Amino acid sequence: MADLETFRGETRAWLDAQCPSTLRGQDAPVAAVWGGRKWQPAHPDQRVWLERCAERGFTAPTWPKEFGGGGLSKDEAKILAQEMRALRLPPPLLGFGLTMIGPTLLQYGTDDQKREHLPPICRGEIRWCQGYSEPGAGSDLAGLQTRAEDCGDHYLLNGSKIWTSDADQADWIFALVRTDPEAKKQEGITFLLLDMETPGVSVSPIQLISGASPFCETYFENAKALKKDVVFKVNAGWTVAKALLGHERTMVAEAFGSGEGSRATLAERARRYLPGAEAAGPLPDATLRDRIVQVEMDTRSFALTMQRSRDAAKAGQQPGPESSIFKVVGTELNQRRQELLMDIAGPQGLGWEGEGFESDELDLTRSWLRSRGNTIEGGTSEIQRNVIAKRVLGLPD
Amino acid sequence: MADLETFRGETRAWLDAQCPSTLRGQDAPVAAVWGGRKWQPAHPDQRVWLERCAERGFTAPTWPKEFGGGGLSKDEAKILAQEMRALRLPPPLLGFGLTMIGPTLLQYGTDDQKREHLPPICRGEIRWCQGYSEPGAGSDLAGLQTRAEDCGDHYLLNGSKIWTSDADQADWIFALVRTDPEAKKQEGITFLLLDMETPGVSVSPIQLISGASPFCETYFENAKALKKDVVFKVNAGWTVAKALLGHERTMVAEAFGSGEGSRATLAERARRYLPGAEAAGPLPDATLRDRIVQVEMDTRSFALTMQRSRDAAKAGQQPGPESSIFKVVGTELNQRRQELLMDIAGPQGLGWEGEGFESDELDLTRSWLRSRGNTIEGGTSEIQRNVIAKRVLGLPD
Amino acid sequence: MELILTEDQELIAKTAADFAAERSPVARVRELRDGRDATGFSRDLWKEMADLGWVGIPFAEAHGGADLGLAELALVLEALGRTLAPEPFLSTVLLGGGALAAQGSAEQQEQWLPGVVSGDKLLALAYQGPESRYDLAVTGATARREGDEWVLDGEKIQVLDGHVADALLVSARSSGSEGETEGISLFLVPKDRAGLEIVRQIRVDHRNAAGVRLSGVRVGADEVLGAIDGAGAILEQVVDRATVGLCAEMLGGMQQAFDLTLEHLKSREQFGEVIGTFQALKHRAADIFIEIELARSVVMAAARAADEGASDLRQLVSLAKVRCGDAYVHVTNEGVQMYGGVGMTDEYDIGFYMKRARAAQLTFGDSSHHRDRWAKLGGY
Amino acid sequence: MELILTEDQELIAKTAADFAAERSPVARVRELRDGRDATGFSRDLWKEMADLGWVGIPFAEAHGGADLGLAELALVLEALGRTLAPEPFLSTVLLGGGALAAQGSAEQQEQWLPGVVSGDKLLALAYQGPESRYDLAVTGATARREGDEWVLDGEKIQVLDGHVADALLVSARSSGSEGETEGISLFLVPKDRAGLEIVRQIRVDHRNAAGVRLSGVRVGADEVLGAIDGAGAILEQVVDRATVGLCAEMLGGMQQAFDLTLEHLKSREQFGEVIGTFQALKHRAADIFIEIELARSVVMAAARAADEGASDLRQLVSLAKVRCGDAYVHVTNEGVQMYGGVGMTDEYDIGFYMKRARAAQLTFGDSSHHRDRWAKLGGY
Repeated sequence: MADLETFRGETRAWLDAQCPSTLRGQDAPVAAVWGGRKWQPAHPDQRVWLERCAERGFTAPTWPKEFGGGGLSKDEAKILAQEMRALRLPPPLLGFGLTMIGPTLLQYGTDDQKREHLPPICRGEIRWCQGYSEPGAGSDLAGLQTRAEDCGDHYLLNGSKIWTSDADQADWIFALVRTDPEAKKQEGITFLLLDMETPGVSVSPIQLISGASPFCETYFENAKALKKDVVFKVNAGWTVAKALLGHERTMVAEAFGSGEGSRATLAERARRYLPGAEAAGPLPDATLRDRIVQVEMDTRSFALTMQRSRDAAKAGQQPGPESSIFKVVGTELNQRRQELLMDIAGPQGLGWEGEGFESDELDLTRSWLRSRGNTIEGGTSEIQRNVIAKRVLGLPD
Repeated sequence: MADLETFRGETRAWLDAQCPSTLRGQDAPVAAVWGGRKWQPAHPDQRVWLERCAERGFTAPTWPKEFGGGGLSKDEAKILAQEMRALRLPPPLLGFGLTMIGPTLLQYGTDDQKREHLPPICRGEIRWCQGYSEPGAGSDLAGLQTRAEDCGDHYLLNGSKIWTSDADQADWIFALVRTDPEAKKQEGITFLLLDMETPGVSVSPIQLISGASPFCETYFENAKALKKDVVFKVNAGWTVAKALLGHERTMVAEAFGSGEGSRATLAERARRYLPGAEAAGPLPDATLRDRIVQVEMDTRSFALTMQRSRDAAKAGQQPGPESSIFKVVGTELNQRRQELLMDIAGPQGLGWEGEGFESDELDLTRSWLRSRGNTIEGGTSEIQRNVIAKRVLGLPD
Repeated sequence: MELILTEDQELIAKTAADFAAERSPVARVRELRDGRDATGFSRDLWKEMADLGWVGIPFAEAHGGADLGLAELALVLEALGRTLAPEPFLSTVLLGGGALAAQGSAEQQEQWLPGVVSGDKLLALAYQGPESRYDLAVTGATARREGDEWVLDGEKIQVLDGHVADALLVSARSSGSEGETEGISLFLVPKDRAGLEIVRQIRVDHRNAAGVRLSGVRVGADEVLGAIDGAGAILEQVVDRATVGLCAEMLGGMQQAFDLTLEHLKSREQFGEVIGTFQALKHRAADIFIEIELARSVVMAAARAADEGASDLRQLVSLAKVRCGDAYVHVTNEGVQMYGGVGMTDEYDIGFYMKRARAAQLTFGDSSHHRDRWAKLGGY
Repeated sequence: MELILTEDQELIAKTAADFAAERSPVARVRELRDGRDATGFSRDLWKEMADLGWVGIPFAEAHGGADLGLAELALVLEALGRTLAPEPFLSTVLLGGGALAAQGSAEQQEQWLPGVVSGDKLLALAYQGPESRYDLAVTGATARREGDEWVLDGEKIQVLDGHVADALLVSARSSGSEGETEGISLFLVPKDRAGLEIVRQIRVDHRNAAGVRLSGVRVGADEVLGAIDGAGAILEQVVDRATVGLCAEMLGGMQQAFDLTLEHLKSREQFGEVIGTFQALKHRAADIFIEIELARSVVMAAARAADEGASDLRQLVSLAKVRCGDAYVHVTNEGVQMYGGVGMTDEYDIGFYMKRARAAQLTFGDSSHHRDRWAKLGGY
């Protein structure tokens, strides 16, 4: 414990000294740092901060030092995060490299792969994207068709991937491809790494109903992938993918989880839009008020359930069955909140752009539309319910 | 048209003259007339009224005269019904004989069967019950197990039937039995008629969650059924059953359909139970008020949909797809109404018997419980939705 | 009232359905949007619709109309709702034209209605201000008498097709306080009148609307519609009729969204099976079917009640609005969900229906507003 | 607060679960009902529960109690809720005992609490009159001072276990008007006091309650609980704690009802398949599972908030009541539906849970009441 407190003191001092003042306070740039070859910092000090943190291993605190990480224990990493929050410092680097492919390579990669890929991730030099879903595949991920033909020392890739977030900004992709078309669906799949600058790789962004989006479609036309870039074993990609996918679902749920700080907002927003609701006291539209209560109550119930799961984890218990509900409950709750916000705003919720709408009203429209995708991406609500019925409740197929 | 008006005048005069005054007005007996060997009239004049109507064919107005019916046209029968309503006369006779087995025999019965069974039905001498469902069969009606073993001139029946309404009051039963255990499920079933006094037939009533019920379980132990009492053909009972079942579902829907006259009731009941709601003006509990509106609106929508179907039928059009929704919508709507009535009554809705509750409050509890069965009996809501998806929407199995 | 179609009505429905499919596919809406078309609909197509007699359906024969009812117009709107046609029926025929037909003087009607019926003139009703929400008695504008004239000031929002209307019918408070039905007047203001500022608004459903600012706009006594201070009740009647029209459009839209979804359920494969075999989706599809059948009945009833002047017309209008609004939103939300990822892309049509559903639900009063109205009309 | 069980708590839960399964199966409730048992629960079993220390959980060690919290009592109630045990925890421990522990004088506590803890004495709280609905400030009774004494008149309904209580704690209006929190007093009335008429009521859930009539009932100054006119706030706190206990019981009931239903889904065959293979039923089962998991979290939170005196206790109580009430009704309605015909028969247990669910939902305020309370506490 004494060691940890020493660590806390040193870390705090280092952070406070090293983080440029331009990145702190009111005027700090809002744009997050994703790194990569195409990255243009919103402010030059973002690069300074990134380099200093990378140098000390603070972009990937728990990774081994030899691969560019900080080699910190879990407790130390927690303290680092606490001190970052306390000082209100921006994260030096975000991205799929740190949260998805990095941990995957640590678990399944060869030493060569770790040495090649992890340090550039830690330094923010290479940005990664994910190539899982395919046009037409939908929830049936294992039915993927992108073909990798064995040509001796390399594979020839043909096919396309959809929902590849920020593929137009990324340098490398980790992708699932079919290496054995004869095998049973999940058994002929391989997990591959590929440089996006490889000839034959192209990207086009996807327009959503809510407008522009980070999603892309990524095409492979006779793109060469080297055999050394296979992760784990050929035709065993499903094992790697499952580990990674579980990780993604947890992240998605966390994103919808807290509802913190939003408690007053619904009622406040109602006061803004309901005639005669400026004063304190009960909102004049009693049924709208009741719907606000329902969303608030369910948000609180969900937050308490997430807390229950975290408390159990902290106490060293196995994750309980309650964790299987996070994705479906979190996303459907967010949709209900968005629908309610639309009903609260009334005609002012109908703006798309320009004249007659406040900018937060225009945001509202877009985020309502965007929220409809929450119950589709990262495993549809239908799939989630299938999984609960089968794995948790033991109902037969 | 002139003929019809003559008929109306004559009919009205006859009805007014023949219906005993004891059966009209405030003090008339409430008990309906189901007839049968065990029938004990609530008032002797019920028997007088039944006999007079049967004599004129008015218990089964549209059946042929030779079988005890009135031989009336559809238009004449409608006028008869209108005049009965106008004079507020009680129906002389009700029951499965008139509504279910009678029409079925008219369609599928032999002349001998019609001559044997229809006149006693018209005269209220024989009361019928239905033996379809079996313990353990549930929605899978065609999986029935009651065995009819061919013994030359008769069958030997073994098995049991459940949900046989009023079997303890009935004289005859029409039942589905398995005559060919080797055939595909629906192909080995025969539609049989059986006197309930046959040795080997016994009956025990079923206690429901809502208390005593008209339902019984009916047991057959080596009960002899004569071959002359097979309706239509051996092993073709499914054809007869389907015709009859369709008829039953329409009846069930009609029973929940109208919602007429109940419009004021929900709000009136709310005024009775909500403190401070005695005066006119908006009900003080705005969310309860909103739920009342929702049930009223859906009731009206349903009534209009039933009207649309009736109007189309009157205009000689085929029944539209909308008729497939009647059972499921009508029953679920009734359940919502009952749940709402419970919420309106609050603590006073919790009575089972005795002290501290008004008799209409006790009725409320029972009919709420009873309503839970509406979405199960006569084809569950799940089966109804399967049918809509398959037959109306064309979704594949 | 009989809830069936006559042979004449069947014919109108069929003609309109064929026209919508051939001349007005959803692709047209997409082109108008992507091309940032200044009008936002097709004047040529509008003229064609006028020539087919649809624009004139509810107007008197004296003005070139067909003197038919909402029952007939609803069939046209249902067909056009199937393909999201943005032509100005609500604004020009039911709102502006409806107010003129109900309350206009002989001269006013003669001046405007023949042009409306022929498809040459467009109208709009500026009835809601920034604070109105769904209360027609909150006008957002004032009218003050000066000699023989009236001077209008105030602000109006989301005036349907206000950016192209040749004249606006403007509600304004001439006496009393906002929120009171008494004291509202209606004025006919030509688009080029001094002090009138009209700015187009871009809505999520790609329908056309405008914000309107009135700054000392002067109108003559002959430009008052009906009695001064007496327009409150008229406004409700006019908007009620437009609401029935909107419900008919919604009925067509939800039916088409469901047809698209069903098609998807029957063709899309997942895990080696057509997804329409999955029972959970089947049951949800059955629920949607039920919603639409109920919606169809209430739309038919409300249109007929309007044509017959039924005493419970207002209840039926509120019933239709709640049923159609909730059903359209439900059907399209489910549609996007069942389409999955592609349903979220702009490339597929289903999203257009979802946007329109929400906008339609929040037009002329949302479900909560109309349930409250139903209860009030029922005395509780 | 931490939302996990300590090892001690795990042990309590396990002991209670075993006890409920072995000593208190649902069959017992059926027997008590069918035998028209005058007590309506088992005094012997109650004594056993007292000996196990459960009755004394929330009481001070000085009175023989364990000085533990609602978190622990909730575990016992959850276990007993699984088998619908009708023993008088709510009435004697949480309502009557709760009021005495919170406000009783040293003499009053000494007189009653040791007997309560040992399982020998039973209490009840008569807090609602025929017009109260869910408002604790409408008492249905009046208290008027006469010399050193108070005279009580009025009527109380559905006093839980009032038919066997050795003493009733009676709320009555001593000043002000019904509906006001100020001016309510609590009186301790022994069951044999003149003017007290107690008639058993038979409820749909086969739980025990009584109607109580007070006709000039005289109580001494030493039978007043706490301050005259000041019992309004206490009443709310006591009923809130009992509500948490009721929620724990509901949690156990819904879990058991779901377990029964799942068992049925896994064993019942239709059309040649186990019905649990049907996707529509699977998804509905998943929804029920979600409901129960959320309910479990809020019950744990509310019990801990009560033990820790958290500032948002009242919100959490209302949250728990709404979540548990709605979930229990939902789970049991679905249970009966999935059982099908047999679920409607008295022979199967699932119907007992449905009846209890509805009664519990309408006890201590229904969902609408508690949503309204949440909004009020949130200032909107």
